[in-house]
Amino acid sequence: MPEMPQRCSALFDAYQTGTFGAVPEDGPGIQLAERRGLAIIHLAGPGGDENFRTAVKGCLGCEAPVIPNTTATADGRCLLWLAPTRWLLVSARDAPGDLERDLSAALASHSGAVTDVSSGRTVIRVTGRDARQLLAKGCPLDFHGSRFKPENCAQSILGAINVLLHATGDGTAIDLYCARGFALSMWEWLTDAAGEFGYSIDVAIQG
Amino acid sequence: MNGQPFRNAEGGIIDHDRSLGFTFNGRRHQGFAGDTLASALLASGVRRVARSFKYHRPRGIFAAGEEEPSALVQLRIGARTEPNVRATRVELFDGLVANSQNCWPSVDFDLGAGAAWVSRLMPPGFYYKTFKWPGLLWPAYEHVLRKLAGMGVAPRQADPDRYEHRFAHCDVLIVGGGPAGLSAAIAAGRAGARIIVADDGPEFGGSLAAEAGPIDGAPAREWAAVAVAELTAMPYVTLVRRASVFGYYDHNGLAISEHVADHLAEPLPFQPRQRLWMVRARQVVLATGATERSFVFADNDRPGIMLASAARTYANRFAVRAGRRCVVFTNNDSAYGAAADLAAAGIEVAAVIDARPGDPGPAAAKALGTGIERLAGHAVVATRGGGALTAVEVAPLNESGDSLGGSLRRFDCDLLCVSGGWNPAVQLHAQAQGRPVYDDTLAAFVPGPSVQAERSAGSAKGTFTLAGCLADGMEAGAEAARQAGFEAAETPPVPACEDEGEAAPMRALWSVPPPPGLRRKRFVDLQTDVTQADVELASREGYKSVEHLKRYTTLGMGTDQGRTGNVPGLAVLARSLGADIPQVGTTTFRPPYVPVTMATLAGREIGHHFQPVRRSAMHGWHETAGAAFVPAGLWLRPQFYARPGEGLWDAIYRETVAVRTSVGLCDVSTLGKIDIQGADSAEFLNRVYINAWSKLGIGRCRYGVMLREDGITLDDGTTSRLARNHYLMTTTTANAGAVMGHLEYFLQVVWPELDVHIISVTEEWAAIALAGPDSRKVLERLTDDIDVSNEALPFMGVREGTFAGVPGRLFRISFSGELAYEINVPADYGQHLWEAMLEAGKEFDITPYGTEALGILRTEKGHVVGGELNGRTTADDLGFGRMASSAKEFIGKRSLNRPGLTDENRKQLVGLVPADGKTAIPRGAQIVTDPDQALPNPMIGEVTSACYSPNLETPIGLGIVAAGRARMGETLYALSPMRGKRVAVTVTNPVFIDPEGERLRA
Amino acid sequence: MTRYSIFSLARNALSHHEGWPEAWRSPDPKPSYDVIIIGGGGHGLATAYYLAKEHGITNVAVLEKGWLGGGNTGRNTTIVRSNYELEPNAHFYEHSMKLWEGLTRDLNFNIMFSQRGVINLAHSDPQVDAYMRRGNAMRLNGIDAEFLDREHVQAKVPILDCSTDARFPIMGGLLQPRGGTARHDAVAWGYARGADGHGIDIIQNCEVTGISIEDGRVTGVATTRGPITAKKVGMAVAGHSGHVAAMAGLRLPIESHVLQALVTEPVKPILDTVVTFGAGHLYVSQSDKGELVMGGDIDGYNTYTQRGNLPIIEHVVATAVTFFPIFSRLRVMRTWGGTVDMSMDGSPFICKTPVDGLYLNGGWCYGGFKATPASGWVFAHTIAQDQPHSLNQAFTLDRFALGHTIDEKGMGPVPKAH
Amino acid sequence: MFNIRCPWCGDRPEIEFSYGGDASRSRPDAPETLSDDAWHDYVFIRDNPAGPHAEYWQHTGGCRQWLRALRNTTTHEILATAAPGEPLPLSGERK
Ligand SMILES: Cc1cc2nc3c(=O)[nH]c(=O)nc-3n(C[C@H](O)[C@H](O)[C@H](O)COP(=O)(O)OP(=O)(O)OC[C@H]3O[C@@H](n4cnc5c(N)ncnc54)[C@H](O)[C@@H]3O)c2cc1C
Ligand SMILES: NC(=O)c1ccc[n+]([C@@H]2O[C@H](COP(=O)([O-])OP(=O)(O)OC[C@H]3O[C@@H](n4cnc5c(N)ncnc54)[C@H](O)[C@@H]3O)[C@@H](O)[C@H]2O)c1
Ligand SMILES: Cc1cc2nc3c(=O)[nH]c(=O)nc-3n(C[C@H](O)[C@H](O)[C@H](O)COP(=O)(O)O)c2cc1C
Ligand SMILES: [Zn+2]
Repeated sequence: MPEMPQRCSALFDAYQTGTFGAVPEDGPGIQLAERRGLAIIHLAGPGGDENFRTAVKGCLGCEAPVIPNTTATADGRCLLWLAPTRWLLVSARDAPGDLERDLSAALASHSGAVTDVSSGRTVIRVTGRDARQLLAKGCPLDFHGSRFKPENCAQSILGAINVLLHATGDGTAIDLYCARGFALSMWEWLTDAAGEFGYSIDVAIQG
Repeated sequence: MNGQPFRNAEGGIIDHDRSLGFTFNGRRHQGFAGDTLASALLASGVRRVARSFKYHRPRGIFAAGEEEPSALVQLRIGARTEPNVRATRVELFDGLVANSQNCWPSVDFDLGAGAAWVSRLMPPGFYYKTFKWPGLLWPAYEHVLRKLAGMGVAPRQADPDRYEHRFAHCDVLIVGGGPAGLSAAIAAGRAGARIIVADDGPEFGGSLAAEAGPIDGAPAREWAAVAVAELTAMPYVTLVRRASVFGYYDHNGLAISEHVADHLAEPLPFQPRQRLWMVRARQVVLATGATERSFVFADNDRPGIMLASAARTYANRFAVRAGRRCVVFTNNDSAYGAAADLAAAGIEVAAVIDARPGDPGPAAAKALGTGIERLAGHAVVATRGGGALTAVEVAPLNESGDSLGGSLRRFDCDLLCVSGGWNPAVQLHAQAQGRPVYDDTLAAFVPGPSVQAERSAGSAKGTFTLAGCLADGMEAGAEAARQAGFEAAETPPVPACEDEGEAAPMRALWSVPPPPGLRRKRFVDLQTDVTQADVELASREGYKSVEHLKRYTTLGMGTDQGRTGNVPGLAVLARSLGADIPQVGTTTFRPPYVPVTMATLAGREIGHHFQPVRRSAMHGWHETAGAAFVPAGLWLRPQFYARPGEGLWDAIYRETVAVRTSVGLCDVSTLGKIDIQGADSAEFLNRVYINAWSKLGIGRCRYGVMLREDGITLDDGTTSRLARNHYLMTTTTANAGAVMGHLEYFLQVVWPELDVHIISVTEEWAAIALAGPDSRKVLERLTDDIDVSNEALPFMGVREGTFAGVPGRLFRISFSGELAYEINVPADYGQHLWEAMLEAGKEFDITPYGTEALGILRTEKGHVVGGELNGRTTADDLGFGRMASSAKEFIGKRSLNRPGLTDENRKQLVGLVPADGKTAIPRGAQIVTDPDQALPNPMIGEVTSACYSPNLETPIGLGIVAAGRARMGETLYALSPMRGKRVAVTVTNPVFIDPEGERLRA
Repeated sequence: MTRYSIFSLARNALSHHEGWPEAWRSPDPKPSYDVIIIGGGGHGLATAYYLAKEHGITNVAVLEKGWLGGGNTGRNTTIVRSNYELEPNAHFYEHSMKLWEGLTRDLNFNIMFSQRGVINLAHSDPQVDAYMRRGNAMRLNGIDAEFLDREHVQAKVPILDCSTDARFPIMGGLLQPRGGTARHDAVAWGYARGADGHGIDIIQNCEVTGISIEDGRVTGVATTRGPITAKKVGMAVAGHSGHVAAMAGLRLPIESHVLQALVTEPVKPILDTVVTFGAGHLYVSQSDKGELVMGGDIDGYNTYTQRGNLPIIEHVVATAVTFFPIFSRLRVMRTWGGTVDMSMDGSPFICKTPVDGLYLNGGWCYGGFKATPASGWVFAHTIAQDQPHSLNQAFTLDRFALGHTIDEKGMGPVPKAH
Repeated sequence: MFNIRCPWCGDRPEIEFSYGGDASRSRPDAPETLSDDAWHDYVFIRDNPAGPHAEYWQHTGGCRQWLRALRNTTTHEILATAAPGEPLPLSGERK
């Protein structure tokens, strides 16, 4: 039997690094990069149940946040709040299958569901001084620093596409998650919208 | 200055050193940077600019801003041409080209003006009363009428420019950047509120650019510049220029159209031409100013008649004399300031005609001090001139304003400045559900109590002094900030202004009676050519409601939405009804406050980006393989893969036959996939589907049908049991979203006690159907960890395993009716697997097939899709009646006992074959028993699917036919009069191929 | 009633139009009528007109809470067609079409009925099939219908983007040549004038606030202008059906939603056909005055505000610019909304109610303007005879209980989906 | 362009939500025991009030949770929102 092949991003064919658009003197206002090779696991379960949360933490080292639109990160793993009973687990250091298996095992005695969706999501990181301006072109969230804070997440829409947004780190980079099937449309949307600010497409981030 | 005879050498805020060339009606002219098209035309001495909508009367420039009703031009040429543009809003750029519209052959000699000759025949309502005989001729009349109407022309080419949208949020949105708006911004900004200030002009300051006295001892413009500098330095302040707030929606949602690049010959690369802002504001300050209005008098529409404030703006802001000799006609003090400024600018002011019998206020002193003659208690009653104004006739007015006394006096002049009072711009307040109230002193509507979190300030509120506007603004800004949560917001001190003194009261005067015997048009609404006589006629004929008046006469229905015409219209109506203006009321204020291009509203979601495209993981391969695509919801699916030289049907039949004779593969990733987990999953499925699920074994799958609550079929698909409490449901592509929402509703709202978690995994899995007698052989080459023998993996079995090195799931299900499988792998490996399958199937001549072949295959097998699942069929209609479990409850079951649903005459699924065995059954045909019956011919059924079956080598079809199952063997007729077709068909079993299912179990 | 004719026009032109009489009177309500019609929209006024004309019943009042024609009649996109697939709708709307064709003369009032054709565009093969099925049903019901393939669509509407690589390519269209538009306000005015000419009282600014019932039989109404008794009462209040019916204790299979429309600034003729779309929501025509008149989808929730919101307008306009690229630079001049009575199957009700002498006309969704003449005609019949005409016998309230819904779109009891 | 307060995500614009209709009624626990009339009323009949209206929405452009809102149909004021199982303040609900 053949080797396990490489994962292929939905943006593979369209992805071309370089600098584009109306670039001002002080450089492009936007940087775009795809995050590849992530393990992305959908976790469902009773968020209000202390035991459940303990089991999650025990397995991942990371708390399942109960406050809507917040995230918790530990050790390269991040849990993003999706709904009172749902989270998205994102890890740059695990293989999807392993993570799914470990978590399922840890939660075997709990109500809940662990579902690998690593292939089903495309993740694009948007950074740069005009990042929030760019997103405001199609997303109705308030991107003001006091509203969409570092390590906040939110599900909303961008243009006509459902997205999950995550203000990572100090909030200067925003990760956009969309369904794989819409990835190319979203990419076209972003690159077209970014033209006004000047933008660069950087080498894809592994993890 | 040669080309600009009406330009002063100095003054204004134009750049006298930067001259710009432009073309109007084919003639070259010069203007300066900072000009509008209107100011440049006036500077050049161009008077006649347009022809009116209905009577094609010559019209000139009437205003200096957004309210312009007359000077509408066709701006630019080619793909960027734009009709009905107000010359007063066009910032001049070098090379600008504009033309008069609604005239032929030219604005000076317009054949359309012939309409004026028959205008006596054409009062409002004329069309309703005529063109009825002979009836057939209306279309011919209509054809001619349409050509006469319509003003400018649409572009002929697609728009080369780009348009953007953006969402924005703020504590306080300030609409208008005049003295009131700027002071509101300063107050709110100093309090630390996040604010947006939008003004529709190219720079802030509003009317300060044209008319105000000093503020804090310096020219008002300088105060504005200092204010803007202070605001610019505040981090939380956004100033937007050339930005019209046009819509005030629910929950303080406001829309702005920003003209980013309209002042340029063309936008810079990547620069949008216009941008739509959708703002959510906690608080709003409306500092939108006020619009001056005119009077109704005979021939009050000639070029050369202009609002006094507009003439003043041209003089002060643009250093343009709007005429050589002018008469000012007013009923209030504000025009005296204009008269003084006009005189200072070098226009001879022949007289001020003041409708008020008494003395004006102190503001008049400056003008009268220069020796300008003032006629008190007089009115302009008529005007003279051909294409432009040459003189006015003036007469004394009696006390009630309804008759003239004394003799006419004539003043030669080429400019008549009118000032009939001011209308606060209450439109946005009214859009926000406020109800403007009539103020007798101002003779105008002012904002009433607010419904949303909004307040007006400055002249928008009816405060007409500069000091008052500044004070209003400061107060409103501070108040808005406090309401938005900045409780410590203070009202800044109001800067010092000149004491304007107490204004003398205005005299509410709307229309001036004509001199005896003079029957000339007296316009109420210049843009729609509605006259006083029209209004009176309408009310006489019973169109007395202001809304009827509007619709009968078209008053206020023009591109300016009656900015200058509405209130005079109401006044005339009120008088003819013997009522007060407040009793008559206003018509409804609606968005947009200023016209907004369709492109701006549409943004970037047009053309190919009209809706996002959803693509499967194998999309790239399909594209490279030259597939034709077909939209399926947002997905694009391969329809067929034509080989070079192959026709469409050749390709489709080749693909179909390949599946039945060897093996094919098809991208079925678009089917909805829902992961279901939890202890109550089986119970959940029991409630959702009509059939029973408790006994489905692990590793098995089952076909299910679900209903809507009204008992009609919602969707169908297979659901597999992957583990004890783990299922995977599939839905049709079309209904995937609806089914997901439906299931979530029941889980979250109706049965929250069920321990079930569902999530859509449609996007996670690439799904490939492998179908045909050789499919197992191909499969064997792809996987070595699953025993795919018939015994180990029988029909409707499910296994997990590895395929071409990729972990995935294998379902032995069949849509085509052949021995078939469906493989799911994580989408990132979809293309890899697809290519591996092609490779593995090479020796069996494996053939990719598209939706067309898929459609034929499933029709041959009698499987139902959209045409059959049409939202009107029950499970029983489709032959699934026996699947429905009587032992359990399920969604929709309770509706099934309704008589209409149990009627034995319902349309049931049947197969159809041509009686002659060869004639194609027309798609979309209706089914009748007697093709020759006179119309209406009762239809007992319809063809829901039809195709040629290359496998059976005969046309086949599916249909739903009344009591169809009892009609096996009957001959009926499929009629398609739309295609001129009529085919005798025999009713058969809907499963044409392998009814016993031997192939798929092989 | 003065007849409008060439002669009356000429005569009045000579007297500077000062002699035109009122098109209708503004009487005070009488204490009692044989029939009261609630709602002075097109349907109510047409009902009154036909009660007099066809059934000789003239002791009738039409009670309108605002100004006549100010409801949906005064705010619709004026499209008239009879391109229905299901039998009850097809026959009813075709009857309406025939009445439209003679209406200008019948009313002696030019309602500017303009049969410029209505095209429904298809963007996929299944949609082509569906339109084909509908067109064939129309033809077999004796209604005109044609199928245009892409080239013919392009020839008929040259400004359409018919390119094959469009996001939603145009595969063809169902054309009803006799479809078109009519001047909406004129329809209300023409019927009002006609009814008034038969002595019927049209009473504006008179809101019905209660419906009196004794022993299961209607006896009259309470209004803002006092109580009025009547032997029979017909409700024709469209978007307000729910709360007017509630005055009689009835609950209906209707939700009120807002449908928005817009007009652009006028331009010289560019579109001579009514065009509707199968991808996205849009229908568009160009009025005789030159504006493009457009409508789209309902906002999708219960409301009585008649306002509407921006996102739906954006979508309508984006659809328009996508299919008519040359619309891009034209400007929207006004947007507005109307409260539409969305029924559970998308088809109307013209029927008796459980209360004797009380009749219902409603459930028009966003398509009742074209029904106006036939709706009035059969409603008058139903009221006069106390039984439905064969053309409206399917439009009953009990069709849901009986399972005889008339669901053209097949969307089920989800009003926002019809 | 109104905002709906998602009980979880907070104020979000209407465009993120899908309408689910009248929420003053709730699905009968045991439809099979219901009279035909009562079931018909549940499936097909609506109060359609002009004023406060209890209604379902799903936050489809967000957390995908269903919620109930009390909204005035004559002003679009949202008087309250609540998770499906929670009482809807101010609604005077029947159940
Ligand atoms: C934007 C829009 C576009 C449309 N486009 C089309 C189209 O293109 N083609 C088409 O065929 N249809 C269209 N329609 C639908 C069509 O306008 C309506 O179905 C039709 O006009 C209904 O007429 P009506 O007489 O029943 O109702 P209305 O004209 O609404 O009349 C009902 C009247 O009842 C009055 N009323 C309500 N309550 C009371 C009370 N308590 N007492 C007294 N009076 C009361 C109202 O004030 C109103 O005047 C559209 C609707 C809208 C809103
Ligand atoms: N003498 C009089 O009778 C009289 C009458 C009226 C006004 N005035 C003078 O005019 C000034 C009025 O000041 P103000 O601040 O109230 O008004 P303003 O006219 O100076 O400023 C209003 C500004 O708002 C802008 N605007 C209006 N609607 C807008 C919209 N929807 N979107 C974006 N921008 C919009 C206008 O273009 C303008 O720039 C004062 O100086 C006052 O004395 C005098
Ligand atoms: C077919 C049609 C054409 C219209 N054309 C215009 C128009 O040319 N100018 C205009 O201002 N409004 C036009 N309107 C809109 C009306 O002004 C008005 O907004 C609509 O009748 C709803 O009434 P309301 O806004 O008073 O509530 C038109 C409306 C319809 C139905
Ligand atoms: Zn939410």
